[in-house]
Amino acid sequence: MTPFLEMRNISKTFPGVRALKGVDLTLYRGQVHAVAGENGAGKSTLMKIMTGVQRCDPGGTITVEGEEVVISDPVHARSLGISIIYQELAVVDNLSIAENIFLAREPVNAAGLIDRRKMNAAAAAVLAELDMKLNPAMLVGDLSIGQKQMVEIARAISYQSKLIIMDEPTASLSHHEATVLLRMVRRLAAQDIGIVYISHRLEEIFEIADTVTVMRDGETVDSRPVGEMTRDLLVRKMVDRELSQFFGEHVSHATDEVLLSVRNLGMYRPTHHSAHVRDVSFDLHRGEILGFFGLIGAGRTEVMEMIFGSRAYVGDILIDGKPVRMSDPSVAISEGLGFVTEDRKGQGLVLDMSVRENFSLTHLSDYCRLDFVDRGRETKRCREFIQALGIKTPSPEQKVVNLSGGNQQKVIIAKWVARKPRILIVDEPTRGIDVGAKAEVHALLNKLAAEGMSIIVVSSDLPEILAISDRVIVLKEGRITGGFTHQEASQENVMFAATG
Amino acid sequence: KDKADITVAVVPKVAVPFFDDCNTGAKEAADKLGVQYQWVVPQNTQGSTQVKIIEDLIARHVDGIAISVNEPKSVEGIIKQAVDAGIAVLTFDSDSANSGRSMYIGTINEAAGETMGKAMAEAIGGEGKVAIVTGQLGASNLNERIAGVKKALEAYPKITIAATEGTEDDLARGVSVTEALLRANPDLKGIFGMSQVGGPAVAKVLAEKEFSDRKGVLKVFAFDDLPDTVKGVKDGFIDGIMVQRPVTMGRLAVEHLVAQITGEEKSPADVDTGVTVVTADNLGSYTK
Amino acid sequence: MLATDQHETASGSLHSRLIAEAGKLFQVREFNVLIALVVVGVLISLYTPYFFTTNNLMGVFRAFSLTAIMSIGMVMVIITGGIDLSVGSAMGLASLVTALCFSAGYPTEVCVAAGLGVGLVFGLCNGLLITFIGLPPFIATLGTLSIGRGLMYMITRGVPVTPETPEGFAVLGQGYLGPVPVPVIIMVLLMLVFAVIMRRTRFGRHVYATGGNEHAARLSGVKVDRIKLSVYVLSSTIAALAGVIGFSRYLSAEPASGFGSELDVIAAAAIGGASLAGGAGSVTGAVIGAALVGVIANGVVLLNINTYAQQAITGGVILIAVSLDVLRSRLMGGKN
Amino acid sequence: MLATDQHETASGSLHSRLIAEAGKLFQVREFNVLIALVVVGVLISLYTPYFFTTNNLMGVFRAFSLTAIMSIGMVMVIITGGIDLSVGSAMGLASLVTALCFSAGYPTEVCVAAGLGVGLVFGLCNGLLITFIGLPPFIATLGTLSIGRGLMYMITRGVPVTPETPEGFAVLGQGYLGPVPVPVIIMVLLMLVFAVIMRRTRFGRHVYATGGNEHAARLSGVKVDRIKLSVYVLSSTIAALAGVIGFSRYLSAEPASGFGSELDVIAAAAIGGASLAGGAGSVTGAVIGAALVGVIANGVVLLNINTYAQQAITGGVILIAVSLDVLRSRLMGGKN
Ligand SMILES: Nc1ncnc2c1ncn2[C@@H]1O[C@H](COP(=O)(O)OP(=O)(O)OP(=O)(O)O)[C@@H](O)[C@H]1O
Ligand SMILES: Nc1ncnc2c1ncn2[C@@H]1O[C@H](COP(=O)(O)OP(=O)(O)OP(=O)(O)O)[C@@H](O)[C@H]1O
Ligand SMILES: [Mg+2]
Ligand SMILES: [Mg+2]
Repeated sequence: MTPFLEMRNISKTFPGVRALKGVDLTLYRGQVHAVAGENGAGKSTLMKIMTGVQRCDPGGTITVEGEEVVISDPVHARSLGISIIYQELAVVDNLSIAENIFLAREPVNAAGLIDRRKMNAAAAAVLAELDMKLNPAMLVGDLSIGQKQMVEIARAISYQSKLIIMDEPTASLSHHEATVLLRMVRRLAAQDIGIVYISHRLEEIFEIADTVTVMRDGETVDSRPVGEMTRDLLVRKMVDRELSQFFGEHVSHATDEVLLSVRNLGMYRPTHHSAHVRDVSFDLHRGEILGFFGLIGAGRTEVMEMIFGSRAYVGDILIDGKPVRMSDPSVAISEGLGFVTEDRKGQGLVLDMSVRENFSLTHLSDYCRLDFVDRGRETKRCREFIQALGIKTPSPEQKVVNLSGGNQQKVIIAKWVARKPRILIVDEPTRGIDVGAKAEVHALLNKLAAEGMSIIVVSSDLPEILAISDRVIVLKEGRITGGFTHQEASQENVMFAATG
Repeated sequence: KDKADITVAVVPKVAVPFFDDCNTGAKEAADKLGVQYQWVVPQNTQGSTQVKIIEDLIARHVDGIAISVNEPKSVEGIIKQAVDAGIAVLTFDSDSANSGRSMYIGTINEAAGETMGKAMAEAIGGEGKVAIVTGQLGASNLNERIAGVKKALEAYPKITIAATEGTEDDLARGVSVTEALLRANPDLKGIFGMSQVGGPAVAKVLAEKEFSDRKGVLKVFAFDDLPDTVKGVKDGFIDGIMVQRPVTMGRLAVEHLVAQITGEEKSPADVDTGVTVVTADNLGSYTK
Repeated sequence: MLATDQHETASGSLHSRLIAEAGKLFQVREFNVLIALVVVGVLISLYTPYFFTTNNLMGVFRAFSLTAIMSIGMVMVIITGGIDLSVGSAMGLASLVTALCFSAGYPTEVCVAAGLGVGLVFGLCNGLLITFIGLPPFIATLGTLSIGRGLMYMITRGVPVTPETPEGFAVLGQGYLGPVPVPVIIMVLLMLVFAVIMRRTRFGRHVYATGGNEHAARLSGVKVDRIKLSVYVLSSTIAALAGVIGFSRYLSAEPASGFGSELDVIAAAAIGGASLAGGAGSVTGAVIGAALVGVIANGVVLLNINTYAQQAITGGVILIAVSLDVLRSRLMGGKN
Repeated sequence: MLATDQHETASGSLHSRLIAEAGKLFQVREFNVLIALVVVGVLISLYTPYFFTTNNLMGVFRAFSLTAIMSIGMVMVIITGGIDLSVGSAMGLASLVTALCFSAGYPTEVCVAAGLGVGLVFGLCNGLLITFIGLPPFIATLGTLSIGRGLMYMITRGVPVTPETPEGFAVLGQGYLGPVPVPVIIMVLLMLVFAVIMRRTRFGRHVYATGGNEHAARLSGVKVDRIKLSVYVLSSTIAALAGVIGFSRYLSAEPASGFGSELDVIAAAAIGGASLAGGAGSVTGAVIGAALVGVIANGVVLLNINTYAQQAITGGVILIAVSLDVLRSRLMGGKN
């Protein structure tokens, strides 16, 4: 069998960073080729080179179907039969779902006008394949992150491609959507389409991949059929050191003291296309880790936004038994809340600012005397966190936009943990984070809880929720449909509450 | 000082046809006298812009400056400074009386306004509603003319000024303002065009079908002889224009400056260049 | 924005249904500005009988038609996230060049083509400076604005150009079709054409995509640079068309014509719902925005309001109109 | 921007090291505009001996100082992603109110305070319209611009106000400290103070964060509305200060003073590297931008260039200067 695409000796140097060092990769049609590696290993960069978003350093070659090519841009890549789902969402908020899926190849009628009906029907068909029930005429700006991700996926598979690259497609999907996607991937492979599959959810790799390539520090360290790979071996190849344990024995630090009570929380003026959050009530205890589970669009993020004051609500929120009107995030923050948002680019980071400036934004006054920032102390503290969370960056002065996705996520976690809030809400905290770092984040959350911090974890990763939560609350279509203690919670009953 | 080494600068208020005529007169005079000549047009009508220009001219060591002042008070200080630096300074067209300039050459705007007001009063038979269409609301020469008009109309208690409208010296705005004026005042007897835009604007409006019945009924007096204004007189839309003598002003300005620099003129005195009321009768025969 | 008042308010259901229905014709913002326009019109006609006459209305329409025409091009630029400060210069220079061609005795078609050609050149300069060199649109078009003005002064030395023109040419600016002035007809036609283009064609959607998320649009294969170049060329050429119509209307090319009009034109687009951040706005909205300003300007003269106060009133009415619009759409839900 | 040229180019190492060194003092963009400024200065002085004299240079500095002062406030607004069109009105009205107070015989301190108070009111209006009502900055400040102009006409009825002022007051605008005019000293002081504020304080950091990603800043606890309100108040108050200085310089409050200056002020900020999209820009850059425009205006008169061409030349030089800057930073790598 001749390979569809071969990359030889691919290197890429950014100012201060050598992201890739002579990488080789061979891809075949009809095969699922997984690429694994720690955050910042160079996976996304390799894919960007394959689709012409970035150009590799001189010396590297790319061969497609036996012919050497210089891929100039994504459109060129697509004409060669290569399409990609970017790790960082690349959707246009002010266009509809259908317009996004068919952007730059809209069907037109004889008069040269866009044939909306045809386009919407075609979009609906693609969405149906992915088991998404969304109106194709909806604006993408009104979708949740997970739904936007599905739109990206729909777009990529709607091209008549020979090779589809999926860079962490399931990072913001919950179990159900992920399952649908994996089924889709297998079906595509059966249609003689090649797939590159990047994911930090290792079980997915074992479920669907034919071959797995492991990258570390910009190099390929291993590549073999998945049958010859074990999970332990994969992890060892990725991180090059022994990981103690993924999920340690669960120890609860919850006390009886109620820190946060939410009563009959609901949306203020629900719009027709949003999950109608209503009657959400729960308590959060000091030192407790409270998990929130649900399918995408269940309304978990919205509940958290209401609690954090960034979304209008009806109902009551009590802190230490005192009612507080969360009219603005600054109110919530002064009440001791922190919020690691799920939308990195839109809500989490000021992309054009440095790691240091993003890091300190939540607690800048810690470094201030008379409003003057002591940059020395700021940098020192930032370095500590870079060290502690293993953030891969040449220096604290690097702009966050230049970090890899997982490392950006770590910056967001760092900026909130450094503030030491009493209540920390983390929405999809380990999205896009590699296995090693994931274990470290879990350990960090446990440690914070042990120190008396209360934590709400929203995650679509069911094993994660089950492993670290003292209690699990399940949301479905805006309502609480289940509550379980750590002991009660199991894959089956939690999933049943979320879907049933 | 040798004449070829003398540099005189002339600064108008802004780029409009009136000053182009001044430039013509001034340049001719400079060429004839054999002195170097600089024409510096401000980019806007604010007093501060002219102050900057005079500063630049002082730095350039010119020998004489003639200026048409946009705002009298704001240039006082800098003109004194120029005079102290040994530069001959005079004003033309628009004065700054307390600045220490040697002389003023030009129209007395208030007097011109009075002439205009009297002409209008006679044309409409001493009674009725009239309106004023002016240019920039802040322009001092226009305000002096308006004051003159009002002074003249004091003698005619049956004449009322129905409205005063600004046009920012923009023809399009002038036209739409005039249209609205005529619609809102069906009984309007006369319009004063105080700035160069007034004449063409009114003429164009009266040429429209909607207002064809107002032609001849509505008496129009305007300022300055722009081609369109002259055409308006020819076509019978405009009854009279106040024509100043910009070419003369420019010529006199340079001549007096050079005379002062060479020391020929010892005690300069103001010169009133006057206005001519141009009507269909004397249309081909006036001088500027 | 964060809600100031977070309690449910039962807004009249009839009202909201009406709005929803109208929304199919107009986007909400346009609709609200249209309401503001109607309210201002009714208020004026309560106090003067002269406002609501065919003659006056047509006069008003003609008076704001040039601004409205220019705002059609401008709004497309703004939707891509850009700005075109040079429209006034393009308009003025186009009218001047047309006039000069007439002076030189060329036939009407040549003169009009030369005028429009000026717009094309402006647009290409702006577009290339922005896409090829990578200048920020504000700087690029500020530069061409200054150069255009400078050229006009250099050519005219402040003296208007008023050539003789053949009979037929004046129809463009002064003619009527029934009671409707020709410039108004041109404005309406352009509005309809570009409204359809922006909503229904690939080009239009790509303009929105470029302003919404340039990076994503580019990755999807939208030829972003070509789109940008096109909108600047369109904007300048439409402005030049306005210049030619203006010249035909007044048969005089003023050396200062169009100066400062960029602010009016941008304001029309912004009042009609265009966001300077890009991605939002509409052609019909821009025209309605120009209409609102035009009606106010007419009203203050008809009502014989002190000229000195006119600008203050215009400013105040715009603020109130847009504030009501913003407040209403905030009350009607929306996000934080 | 996706890179057009993505191959690394070995730019002269000495040059890049020099730039890197200077970068500690200035950001690159500022540095490049500074170079442009120096080049233009040298070119002018090659052709005229009068440019490089203390008197002339100080005159030039004083001439652009008011624009530069206003651009310091403006650039902060622009960094938050906003725009302030009302600076010219704030400046003009402040100078008028100061003059009126002198006419009424109040002591100097009261008159100056009243002038600055005008700025405060302007800023509060702008800020509240933008944060509380949620108007787009362009519309809000366009409204206050018109209202301000209207008020000036209403108050002055077109006649400049020229009161007698006590001896000491004129120092503000006309005085010297050694060879340096007082307005220039004020400009430099303000520049230094605000440069430090923007780079070193929490407030400055929050201003940049607000413009960089308002949503993320708000969610990180930045009181975005308060920041916005502050920059609009600062911008208007600084503009009012410019108005007071201007009045002290000319001792005449003109009805049209400050009109149209918003474009000059925004241009200065933009030439100095501010991005109208927000998040980028600097106080020193804005002042250098104002200087560039001021030096060109001076050069045109000194070199006896056809003044009708002045605007065209200014436009051309700005385009060239910023283009070179953009091209250079693109060549030097930067981002893709
Ligand atoms: N534009 C850029 N400028 C500078 N450095 C960059 C840029 N893009 C990527 N990098 C660096 O290159 C390295 C590889 O990044 P890449 O995004 O390929 O990692 P990744 O393997 O996809 O990681 P993740 O799992 O977190 O997504 C990182 O260290 C990153 O900081
Ligand atoms: N800004 C918004 N405006 C309108 N609707 C929204 C908005 N954001 C989210 N929604 C809708 O609200 C619903 C709930 O979204 P939310 O993000 O809270 O879900 P979630 O449970 O967190 O799921 P996800 O995993 O996708 O984040 C979705 O159906 C989405 O369409
Ligand atoms: Mg990645
Ligand atoms: Mg969510």
